Amino acid sequence: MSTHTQTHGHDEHHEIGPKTLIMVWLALTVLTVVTIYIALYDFGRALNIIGAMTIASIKASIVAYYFMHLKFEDKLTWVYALYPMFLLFLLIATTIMETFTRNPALY
Amino acid sequence: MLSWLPENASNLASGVDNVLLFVTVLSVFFFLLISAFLIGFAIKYRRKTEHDETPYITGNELIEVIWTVIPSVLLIFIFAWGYIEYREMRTPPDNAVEVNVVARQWLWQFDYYNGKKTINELYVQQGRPVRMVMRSEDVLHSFFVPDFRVKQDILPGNYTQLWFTPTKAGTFELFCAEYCGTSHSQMLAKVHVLGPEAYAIWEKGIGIDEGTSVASTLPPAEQGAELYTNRGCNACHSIDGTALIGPTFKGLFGITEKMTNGKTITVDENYLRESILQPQALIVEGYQPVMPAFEGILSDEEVTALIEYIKTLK
Amino acid sequence: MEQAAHHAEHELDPALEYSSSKLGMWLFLGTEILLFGGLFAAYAIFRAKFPEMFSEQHKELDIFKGGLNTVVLIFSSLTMAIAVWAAQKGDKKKVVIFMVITIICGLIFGVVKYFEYSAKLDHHIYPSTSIFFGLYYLMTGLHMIHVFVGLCILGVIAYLAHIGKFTKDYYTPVEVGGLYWHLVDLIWIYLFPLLYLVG
Amino acid sequence: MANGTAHDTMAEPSFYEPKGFMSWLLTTDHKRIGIMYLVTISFFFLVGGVFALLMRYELLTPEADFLSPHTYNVFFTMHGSLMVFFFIVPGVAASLGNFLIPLMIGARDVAFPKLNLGSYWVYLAGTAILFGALLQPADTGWTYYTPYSVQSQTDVVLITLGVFVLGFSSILTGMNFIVTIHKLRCPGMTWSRLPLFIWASYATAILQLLATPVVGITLLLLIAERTLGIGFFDPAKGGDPILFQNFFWFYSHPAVYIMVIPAFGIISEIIPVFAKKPIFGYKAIAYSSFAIAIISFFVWLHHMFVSGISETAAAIFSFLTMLVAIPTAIKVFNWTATMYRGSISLESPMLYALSFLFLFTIGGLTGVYLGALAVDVHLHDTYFVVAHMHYVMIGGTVFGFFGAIHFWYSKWFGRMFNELVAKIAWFFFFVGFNVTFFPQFFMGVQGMPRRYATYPAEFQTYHEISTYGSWILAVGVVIMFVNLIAGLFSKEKAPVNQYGSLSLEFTVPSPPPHENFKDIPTVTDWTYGYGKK
Ligand code: HEA
Ligand code: HEA
Ligand code: HEC
Ligand code: CUA
Ligand SMILES: [Cu+2]
Repeated sequence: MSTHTQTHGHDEHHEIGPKTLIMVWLALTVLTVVTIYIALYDFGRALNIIGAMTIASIKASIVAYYFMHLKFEDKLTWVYALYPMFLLFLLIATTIMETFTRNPALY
Repeated sequence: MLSWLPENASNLASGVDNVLLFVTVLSVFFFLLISAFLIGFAIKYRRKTEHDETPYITGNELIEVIWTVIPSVLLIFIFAWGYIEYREMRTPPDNAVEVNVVARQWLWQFDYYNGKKTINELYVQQGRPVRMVMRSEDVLHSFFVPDFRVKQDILPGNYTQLWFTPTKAGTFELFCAEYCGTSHSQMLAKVHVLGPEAYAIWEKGIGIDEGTSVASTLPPAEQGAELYTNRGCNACHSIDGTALIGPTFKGLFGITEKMTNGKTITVDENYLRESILQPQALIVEGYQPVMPAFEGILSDEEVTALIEYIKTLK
Repeated sequence: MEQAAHHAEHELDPALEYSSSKLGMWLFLGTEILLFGGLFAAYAIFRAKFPEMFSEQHKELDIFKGGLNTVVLIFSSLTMAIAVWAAQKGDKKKVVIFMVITIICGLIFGVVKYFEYSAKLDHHIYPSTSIFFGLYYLMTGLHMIHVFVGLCILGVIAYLAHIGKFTKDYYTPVEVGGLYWHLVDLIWIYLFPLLYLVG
Repeated sequence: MANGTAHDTMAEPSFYEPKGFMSWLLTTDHKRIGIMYLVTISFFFLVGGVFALLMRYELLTPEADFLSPHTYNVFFTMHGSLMVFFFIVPGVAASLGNFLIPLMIGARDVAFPKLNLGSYWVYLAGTAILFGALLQPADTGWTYYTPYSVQSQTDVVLITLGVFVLGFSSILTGMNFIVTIHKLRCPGMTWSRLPLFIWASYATAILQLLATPVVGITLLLLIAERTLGIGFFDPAKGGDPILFQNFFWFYSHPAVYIMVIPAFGIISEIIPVFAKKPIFGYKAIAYSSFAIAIISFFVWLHHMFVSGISETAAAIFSFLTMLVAIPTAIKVFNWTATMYRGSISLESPMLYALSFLFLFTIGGLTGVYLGALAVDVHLHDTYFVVAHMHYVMIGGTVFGFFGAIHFWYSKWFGRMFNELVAKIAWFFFFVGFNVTFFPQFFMGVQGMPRRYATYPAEFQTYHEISTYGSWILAVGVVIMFVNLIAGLFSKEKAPVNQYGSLSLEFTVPSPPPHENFKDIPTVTDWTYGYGKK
């Protein structure tokens, strides 16, 4: 199937109005405050970073979903938005696995 | 029988060779199979006219499944076997003798449990497992003895290990297999596998290299010539006038040189002796203080031999 | 030849160009994520290896300046998104205004960063001081380069908007430039807690 | 003709206008850009080849009597860097991809013609840095392993910077191709009708897009390490030299498939034409390219089995390495099966394609040796690896690439080379290649380490044979280039469709006019409709 016929004209574009955008922005700002606030408490290193990363990921998703209009994008864009994340995860997970399983007998 | 393999001189060699042979047999089989078809088709179905009629064949599921499954099974089998042998190579027995290996640009130093130290010569006993505990003083190196089928990179700031049980007496080549700079290809050593008696003598011996009595019957200058390569001087010093990491030995004796501390020195026996045993004391201008100290590694006799050898290089 | 004369100018019809450019930009953003990925991986490893170094040294960083920058950048993302909306509406004036606000926010970000860096350098904290600071300088530095590139791109687009290049039916550069700017924000959203907060 | 409805009805299409040197450097025409890549990478292939010849000459004797060890080290570093980063990685993907993708999918150009030109300029900028690097060469090997690359007295920054810049060219090209393939296929060109070269290019583009940035950041870190004194890879500062290897191979393993997948595509195009048969197992070949593109991100640790990684990591990655061989095996079998009951004509492109099948199979099978853990312990960093990589990179990619040049030559230039001379060149190249690299397998098994300027005398016979082989090889290369260049000046015009292919690019005049198709064609059948239904 040809994409010439598949793409829709401009009149059909989806928009997100300023009201929604401002709500999104408020949410982001609140989350920023929250993340700073909980960082001042010590929940243990693991919890702290998990908390911070969770909040960051929520924020990032919101940005992508609303500001970057991922909401309206086709599957292909979703694939190319998520696949790099997966590779990044792979890179991090594997290097960590590799580093911390090294030859324990000798240390 | 298999002359294309290096000598089988350790307990690990057969295991590796078996996997290697298995993969070879498989590879040869598949290669011949494919070649037979390619050549066969190319001959049998050679174009005769421009208007040859050919059938419209686009695939066949059954055959495609077959040629996916069979290689998959074989490949996983190869993996499993390779892994089993690899585990063996990575698991030293508890009774292994330990040798500390220090690799540096570009020589090998071996420190033994009995306080002995050797350079570029490793002594091990036939039939007794040894474990190398290795570290590097500068960059990556790699301990590689083809006849034993062992190899392990050596890292700065970390220990790595490797073990084997030599099964044959004799002398084997040790290579540095990880690129480590200019004289990487000169970073060679010898592994001497001694029978139990010879090893006992070597173990108790006071001198550095007794028990092998490699070159002591030669005249000093000739012994020096051997030491020049055996002890790795050639990694940094040429005998043909080119400056490598260190100054050349050619015409060295008797000349006058400037040192980094400003002093000028005439090269004589005493200076040479000091330069070999404590090289950091005086550094020749234009060079880095990177030469390892041979104090406690070379015997007096050997230093003399080297000096005699240097004198002959006019 | 007549065809050759206006080649590449109107090669694609606008709808196709729109969807192509957007896809292209998303692909490029994937690249950017993996470019930073190496640094994130290094961060993860060294943080696991040297927990004390990270928890000690991250205190040297200025949460206030970092937080301020976070707020500024998020705000700039908002104004950028509004600019895109305005472009969709064909409201040229609003596009320019909101893009200029976005650019100003970017500049503020740069200025704050400048003060932050110079404070660090005054305290003799250099990239070579420790692995943590090496990461700090490289991650924020690489991000800073992206901010500059983004500012240049936005500047050009704002200018094009100003001279009336865009219409209700053609505003691809605004949207695509916006995507890039949001990514810059997105990366900062991770950098800020990783470096300033949890260390 | 079953395929395509565009006919060469255009009035005197002209390829060489506008004229002049600058018009080339400023062109956005994908065909010209493709040709510029072709010329530039061929040049680097020759330069890299000259380094190789000098190296081989040095290895004639065990002593370092022709080059000093330092010069030798510099030479293999430049040889490896040039061949990998300046020739083969940008090579096949960018030159053939640029020329062929729009033509094959029935488009007038790539999706972003200006960006395409931009990529080429970035490539040129990288090569400009490279010329600096040739004057100040590094001696680290093409892998730039730390800590040596941090400590080396030579100028490592320049060459790595060059590679870094080139990376961006790769990334932009990959992105351009993906968008082009998605958005610009002509009506009727469905995914299941696409030529396999397009599938292959797509898979390659994914790798270019998503693997290259990691090597970019790695080299940037290396540069930072050298200039700013950061200690990420320096154990004295708490860093980890193996981390560099992880990062480097995260890119460089996928990169070996960036090198070879386009060649897979070429073979899938050439064999059906010269066998007059539809490709066997279209779907399997198309999907396996993708399988390779995806799995190849999961195998990089197989370059590090003895570098000090854990047993667990080694086991997992040895297993995954085996998996990546499966889709390749599928392809090899399918190509072979395509020839069954065909009408096979052995013209020069087909000779290269068949050589590919032989040689790549050898190279791939020896890859399996290296993937098997215990065996790799013995073979790692020996000439076995050198032989493996040349068998896959030359026997695979370069043979495919040369095949492609011969196959599409008439399309590119509208002229023809001399077929007999082409066969002679092929013969020298094929024989010389095997004589050069086959002995290296044996050397490797016996323990000859790689990157050795001097070596123990027992290996001399092998090295001698290998060196003589490299001369035969060089003769083949020279004859081939002379023949191809001479072809440009031949009087005779080549036919539009020299070999009777059904692919879209053979429906337009040779060379194709500026915007390829006067009317965008509509496709009604797949590309491989050969034979009687
Ligand atoms: C074009 C480039 C290319 C390609 C395609 C490949 C393909 C493969 N490579 Fe290779 N490789 C390199 C380029 C390439 N390689 C380079 C450049 C290096 C060295 C880098 C350096 O250190 O400088 C290297 C090094 C290298 C190593 C590291 C060696 C070491 O340093 O110790 C390993 C280890 O696993 C490996 C494995 C493989 C495997 C399993 C494949 C597989 O994809 C091969 C699959 C193909 C087949 C298997 C053949 C066809 C199949 C059949 C006929 C079916 C039947 C087969 C069986 C049942 C077995 N390669
Ligand atoms: C695409 C990749 C590619 C290609 C095509 C080649 C091509 C060749 N290579 Fe390879 N090689 C590598 C990639 C490649 N190489 C890599 C990555 C390494 C590892 C480097 C490292 O360890 O870091 C390596 C290492 C390497 C070594 C091992 C060095 C060592 O470890 O010590 C050797 C030794 O034989 C070698 C030989 C050759 C030869 C003889 C050719 C021949 O095929 C070359 C053929 C070309 C010619 C013969 C040129 C002909 C030209 C003329 C005759 C002159 C005309 C002149 C002008 C107009 C300018 N190469
Ligand atoms: C790692 C490299 C290296 C090795 C191995 C090495 N040297 Fe040196 N050598 C140097 C360098 C560098 C200098 C110059 C700086 C100095 O004086 O210490 C030097 C200086 C010397 C000098 C003084 C030369 C002069 O011009 O005054 C002598 C003598 C010498 N070495 C002998 C030896 C001998 C004998 C061996 C082997 C047993 C040896 N070296 C092994 C690097 C090396
Ligand atoms: Cu030490 Cu190579
Ligand atoms: Cu690999």
